[in-house]
Amino acid sequence: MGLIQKSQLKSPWVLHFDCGSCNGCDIEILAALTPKFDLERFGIVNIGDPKQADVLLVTGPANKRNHRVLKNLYNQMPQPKLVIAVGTCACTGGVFHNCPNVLGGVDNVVPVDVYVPGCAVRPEQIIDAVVLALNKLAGLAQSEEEE
Amino acid sequence: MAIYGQTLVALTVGLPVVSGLASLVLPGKTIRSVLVSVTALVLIGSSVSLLGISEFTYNPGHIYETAVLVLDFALLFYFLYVGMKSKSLPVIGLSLLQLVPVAYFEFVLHGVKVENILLVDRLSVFLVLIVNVVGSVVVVYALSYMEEHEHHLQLKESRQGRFFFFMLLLLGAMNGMVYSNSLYWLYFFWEITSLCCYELIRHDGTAEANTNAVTALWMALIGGVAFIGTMFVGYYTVGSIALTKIMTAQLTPILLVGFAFLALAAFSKSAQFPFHSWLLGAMVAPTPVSALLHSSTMVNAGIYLILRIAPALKGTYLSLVIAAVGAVTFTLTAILAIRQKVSKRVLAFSTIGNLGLIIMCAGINTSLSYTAAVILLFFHSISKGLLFMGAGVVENRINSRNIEDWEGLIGKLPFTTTVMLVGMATMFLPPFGMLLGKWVAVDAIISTPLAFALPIIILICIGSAATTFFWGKWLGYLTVTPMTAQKQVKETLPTPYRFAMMGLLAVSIVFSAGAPYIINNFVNPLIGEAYKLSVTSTLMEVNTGIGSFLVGPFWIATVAMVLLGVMITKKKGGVIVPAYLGGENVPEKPLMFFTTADGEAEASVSTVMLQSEIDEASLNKFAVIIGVLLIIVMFLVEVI
Amino acid sequence: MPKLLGTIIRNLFSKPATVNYPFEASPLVEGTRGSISFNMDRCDQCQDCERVCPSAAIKVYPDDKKIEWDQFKCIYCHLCVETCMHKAITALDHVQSPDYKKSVTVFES
Amino acid sequence: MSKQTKGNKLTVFPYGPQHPVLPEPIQLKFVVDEEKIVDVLPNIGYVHRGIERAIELNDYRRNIYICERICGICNFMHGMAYTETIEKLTDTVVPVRASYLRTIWAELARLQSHMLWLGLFAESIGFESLFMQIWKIREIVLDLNERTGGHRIHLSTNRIGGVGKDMDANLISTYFKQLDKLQKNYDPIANLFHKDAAFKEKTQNIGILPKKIANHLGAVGPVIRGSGIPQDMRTTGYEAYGELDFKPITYDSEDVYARALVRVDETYQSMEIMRQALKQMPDGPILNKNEKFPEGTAIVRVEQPRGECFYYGIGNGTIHLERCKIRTPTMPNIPPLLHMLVGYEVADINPIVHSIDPCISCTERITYVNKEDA
Amino acid sequence: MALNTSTIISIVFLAAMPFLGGILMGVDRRLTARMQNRMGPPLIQPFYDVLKLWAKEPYIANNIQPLMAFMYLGFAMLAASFVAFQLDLLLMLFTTALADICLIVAAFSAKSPYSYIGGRREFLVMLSYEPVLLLVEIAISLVTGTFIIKGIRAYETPLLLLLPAAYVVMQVVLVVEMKKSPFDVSGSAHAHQELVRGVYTEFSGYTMALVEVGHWVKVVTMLAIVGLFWAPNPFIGTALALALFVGAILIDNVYPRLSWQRMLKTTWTIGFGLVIVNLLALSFGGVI
Ligand code: SF4
Ligand code: SF4
Ligand code: SF4
Ligand code: SF4
Ligand code: SF4
Ligand code: SF4
Ligand code: SF4
Ligand code: SF4
Repeated sequence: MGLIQKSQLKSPWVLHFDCGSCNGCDIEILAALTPKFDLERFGIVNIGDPKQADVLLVTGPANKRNHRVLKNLYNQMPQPKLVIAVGTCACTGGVFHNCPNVLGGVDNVVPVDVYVPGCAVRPEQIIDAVVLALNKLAGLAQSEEEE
Repeated sequence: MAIYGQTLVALTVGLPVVSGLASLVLPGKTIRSVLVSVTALVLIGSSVSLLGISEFTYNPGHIYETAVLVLDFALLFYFLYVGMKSKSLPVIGLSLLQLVPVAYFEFVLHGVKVENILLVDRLSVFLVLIVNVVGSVVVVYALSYMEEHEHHLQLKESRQGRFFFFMLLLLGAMNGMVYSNSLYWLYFFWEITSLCCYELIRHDGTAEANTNAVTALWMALIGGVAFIGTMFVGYYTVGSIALTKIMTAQLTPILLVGFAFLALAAFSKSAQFPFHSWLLGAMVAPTPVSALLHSSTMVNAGIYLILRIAPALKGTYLSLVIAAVGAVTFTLTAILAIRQKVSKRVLAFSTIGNLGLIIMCAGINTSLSYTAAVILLFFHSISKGLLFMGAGVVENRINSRNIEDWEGLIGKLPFTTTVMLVGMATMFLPPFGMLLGKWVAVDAIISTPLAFALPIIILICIGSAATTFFWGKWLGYLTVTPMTAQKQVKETLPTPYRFAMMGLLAVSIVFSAGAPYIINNFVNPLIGEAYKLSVTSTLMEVNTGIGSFLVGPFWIATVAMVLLGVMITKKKGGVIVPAYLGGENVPEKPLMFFTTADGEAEASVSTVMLQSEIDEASLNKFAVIIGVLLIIVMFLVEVI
Repeated sequence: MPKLLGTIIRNLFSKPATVNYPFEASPLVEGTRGSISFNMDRCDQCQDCERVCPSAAIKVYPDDKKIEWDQFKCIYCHLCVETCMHKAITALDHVQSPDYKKSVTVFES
Repeated sequence: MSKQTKGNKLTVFPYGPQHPVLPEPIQLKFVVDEEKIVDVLPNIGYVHRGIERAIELNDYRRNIYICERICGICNFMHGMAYTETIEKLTDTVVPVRASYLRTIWAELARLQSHMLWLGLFAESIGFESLFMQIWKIREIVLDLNERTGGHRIHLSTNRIGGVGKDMDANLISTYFKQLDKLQKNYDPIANLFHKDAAFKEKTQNIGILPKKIANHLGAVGPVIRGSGIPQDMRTTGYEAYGELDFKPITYDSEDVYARALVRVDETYQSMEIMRQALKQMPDGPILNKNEKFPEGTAIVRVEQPRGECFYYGIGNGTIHLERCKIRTPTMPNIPPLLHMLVGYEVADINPIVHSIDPCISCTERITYVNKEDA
Repeated sequence: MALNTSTIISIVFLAAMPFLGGILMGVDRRLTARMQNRMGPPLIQPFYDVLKLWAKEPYIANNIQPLMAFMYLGFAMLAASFVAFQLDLLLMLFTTALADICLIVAAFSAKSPYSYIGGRREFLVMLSYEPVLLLVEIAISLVTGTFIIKGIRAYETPLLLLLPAAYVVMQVVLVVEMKKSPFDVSGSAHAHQELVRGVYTEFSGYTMALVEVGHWVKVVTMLAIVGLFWAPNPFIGTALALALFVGAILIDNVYPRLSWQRMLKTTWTIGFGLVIVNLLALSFGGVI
């Protein structure tokens, strides 16, 4: 594995977007950054700027209003990028499945790499998800190398 | 040799006057263009030729002396007339204050007789070079500018003849002034520059132009009165009004008062506090006028005078006060410049500030500081000429002087803007000449006694940070362009514009890069006449003994860096993406975002002016008060 | 004096509060609402759970004696656990782990 | 030249819907002169899901869970308000012990919410270490949450007619222990909020909301209490509050600092109320099942961490509610927010916006009609 | 130019500066984490970040921006080389300003409100620390009689003993330069900002990497200047520099972000006040 690839795995900067969630998962994302869970161990920084982010953490179901924002943010992130759908409602719409303004999971709008079930998810699950996402990235890099 | 020199002197003084008169009389655009261009070329040529000449003094024919006398009185009466016509008490009073004493001095005392009326030495040649090279370029530039200007004003009848007459006359008068050794001649040419300035400011004939011109006139007349004061002092103490005599005489308090008068005259011309308002008011004139006034003529007259007398004042308190005036002016104008909206006002404040810096250096009056002053003067003239010309072009193109309208100019006027950007950089960034000058100045300050240097150090620290601030934010504002969509914009410019701007730009860059050469060949010989040399410069390096400025390596590194940067960024390339707008970007419209009720709004940026933090009115008041106080101190100092 | 200084310095010299998950296990709290599992031997396909489920994560196919549970739709409220009269649903204490794909767990007898 | 020197050119920029400081999607369009705020225009609707409609579509018993997820922060109180509404519509009497339990957990939620806010507020003013410190302590509360309801965020213990879980003696003593520990850790932080000079400088005299205007614009919760008006729904004595001893906390300085201090003091108040309630709580049943279908109208007002929350339900005797209208506290605080912002600096946006504790997920009241819908 | 030992040392030092900067940033993040009772990232995390950024898909705001980002790093390195080769201190300061201007022009040119306001604040940052730093440098050269670092290092008495106040002032300058609370007004490294990423908002991928490294170099340069306060023994000098470095991190962690007005006031009053007092004392003491 090249140095650059290693760096890509060691430094996932995240962009968090609340896509109409109930805040439950958002506060758990924030909690994951705090001393007890400390996502920065993995080099994760909540960067807040799509242009510098590698991982998009989406919470909440996509709805008819905010899907264009989600799309925009995704488009403003340079490759390689990953999307993690955090929480049941980001995966499928969950408890909001029959709300009239809800489109369902965020995968209706942007391609999702990792789904995290839970309502709200636990910080440990977020850590697991990031690890999974990075594995995927490593896999991608590997397969590119083989080509 | 001497004859050759005298011819050149006559040429530089006489030719502008003659061709000015010709342009006044002869009609037609082509004739005027040819006339002006040829004059410009000859002026540049003869001033460069003067470089090879060693110092000499001489008296022109008696007829010239008489002519000067007659013309001087004519001039004073004209000023009186202007004063009455515009009902301006200061002008009337100040003209009378000159008429009467001059008459007394001339007819009763017969004091104007001087051995060596003209003196051509290193300093005057240096000044002549600046005046003619930069001045000529500006005059050529004015050819295009005035066409457009009159087009904008929709004038029926061209008034350009008059305009170029005064422009050229101003050059001639400046040349005459720097050659003059007789205070009376100096005074005469001085008054002519005041006249030209007055006429040029009111050129457009608007009410505002007229009032500002009158203000400029009375402030300039203060200088005239001060000159007369010095003449009397000279006559009574030394018995001569030759500068050479006065300067070599034993310093007595009375003589110092005479020098104080000269300093006062210089302040008024160089728009130091409290006289800064005339230069700001002069903005109403067509831009080439500003370019000329600010860069090579007019304000430089004051600087010249200070530089001329400085060696005589070494170690006096008067010198310190002069430095204080300069330092205060430098700092306050830099702060004031931050909040200016009108492009030319920013430039004007910068001019006043830089003149302040030069005067401060002259006032500190060590070999090192004097060197700094000369370097600053040299590079300031070039850069300021360049900037004003650029500002003029922009003004005519976008029809506004408000720098808020300059946003992203680089997308609209790539050529002019690039010239402006480099021009601005030459004003305050390394490795350009102005910064070299400033750097020498700092070295100079710290090599003076602390008790005196400390206030000045603080003023300089603040002033130079503020300078960086106001230039930088303006420079940055020109580049505010989100996309390179308008990249294809081709700018068409008349040749004189292109020639003038490119010419000065090239001069500025080449001379900055060749600063050690300039210092060795122009500056140091000049310093050597009055001081012990303190700056040594080799091919690559300028060394003050306190620090060393590696001009060559710096330039090489900079150029290498730019090339490398272009290479790497070209190779990396990149996809241009719209700005971050919280995710609500409107597709295909780079600066729009969705807002309430799905409406589209445009993101915009303002300029940086700290308008609520800097209180211009009270700062201005403060400036005037401190200026007046310092001048009072300047006269009181001798008594102590 | 800034009021946080003491705490900051104390922190600097004490052990971090971080649980080094996933390299260390995270301490589990008793009674956590985790995943669920259906015991098809007990289930009699009454569909109560399907009816109460707030997010419609359960599908009971009485004919096939099959239950589909969508773990990516479930909000882990354990209402179904409470509701099932046959105690056919067990609450597990481990939480569902994330995955690359959404999937449905099928319970068949 | 007169033309050129008139007004300044202004900066216009959107703040959100994605913004690192305000993790929730709301957009404020700012117009600023250099850095002074001249105008603000809110743009909401990014979270609108259509919960009220979904409530009407669902079995009324299932709605507790969706109401809880109106917002994850005051989830317990939403569930509580919803069950209270249904209880009124079905004339169900809640057992006393259940009332006490609800009160305790509501205060636990307030504690959690305020600590969350204090941390976010610290972060928003660039005080990262304080944020970390507070959120570290907040884990104690989350831990209590998890021990109680099995989950860190969503307690999900409300049932129509009472609560679904009881507290045994063991848990109660854990509560006391943990509360003491919390308080011990929290004291230095509260001290900082009260005394730290830099903190005061950052928050004092900005975002002023005069008493009169607060009243006029209908501010609620800590916002109005920070302007000196002792408005607190808990004083109406719902659930067990009538039997507990507490007073609304107010500060008079009307600025961001006052709002922060209200919350700081309310965390102590919450701990106090919880201790009282834990001590006074009688034994008895916790659930009173009632299978009646809701009928009639009912209004419930509870005090959430952000202020008054209002539930209005209409039942028609079927399993579906006819209508359920919810007015959550952040919405009435938006107009005061706009008032607070104008005239201050860009640097003050963070503290001011956070001072109303914006919780956008419950704000989405304004009917937003999407083009695709219409 | 003869390639003697000292030149080689200078070149090596110059080349090592970005790496030193990266390590220091790693130390910074680690220490910050520990102060917040967290574990924090690995020490070489900043290098991971930069390498990753370098390899990202290049997104740019316009064609000026990448060049300016490169020039920022370039001029920062040039300024650093003045320190490495022990040349003129004053010129180093001016070159730093040049680098800053490049950064701001890059931020301005994107015409994004956030980066624009960030750039505006960056100017104010310059306005607040530049005159103070200039004054400190002038104080140093008033004592030692030269601006050339070699000359300053040759001065016998450790500067700290003569200019203790200037050393304290350097702490303030360093906080500003490192973009740490309370003066991280223009864009801060990790903490959240009302301006998103402030002056850095529109950088992405390799442009951000360039800017990041440029910032490291600037911090190391500044620390090297602090090191001059005990020139006779480079180890004590380094310790002094590191003390201020840790001090800056500590200050970062106990203060919220204050306004730029406050920043300006603080740096100017503390900066000018202390240095002037120090100089006057020296002048009465007859040292200068
Ligand atoms: S998954 Fe649950 S907790 Fe998370 S945002 Fe959705 S409703 Fe809230
Ligand atoms: S409620 Fe229980 S018994 Fe009924 S279908 Fe569900 S799992 Fe089976
Ligand atoms: S057990 Fe009762 S409630 Fe359940 S399906 Fe059978 S009859 Fe209906
Ligand atoms: S736990 Fe809740 S959401 Fe999940 S299946 Fe059971 S009832 Fe449905
Ligand atoms: S306004 Fe609130 S409660 Fe109503 S549907 Fe929207 S999110 Fe749900
Ligand atoms: S989109 Fe319109 S109709 Fe649908 S729930 Fe929202 S407001 Fe009601
Ligand atoms: S105010 Fe609303 S969104 Fe916020 S916590 Fe309370 S209920 Fe939830
Ligand atoms: S009758 Fe009512 S409860 Fe029964 S299925 Fe129809 S709508 Fe639902």
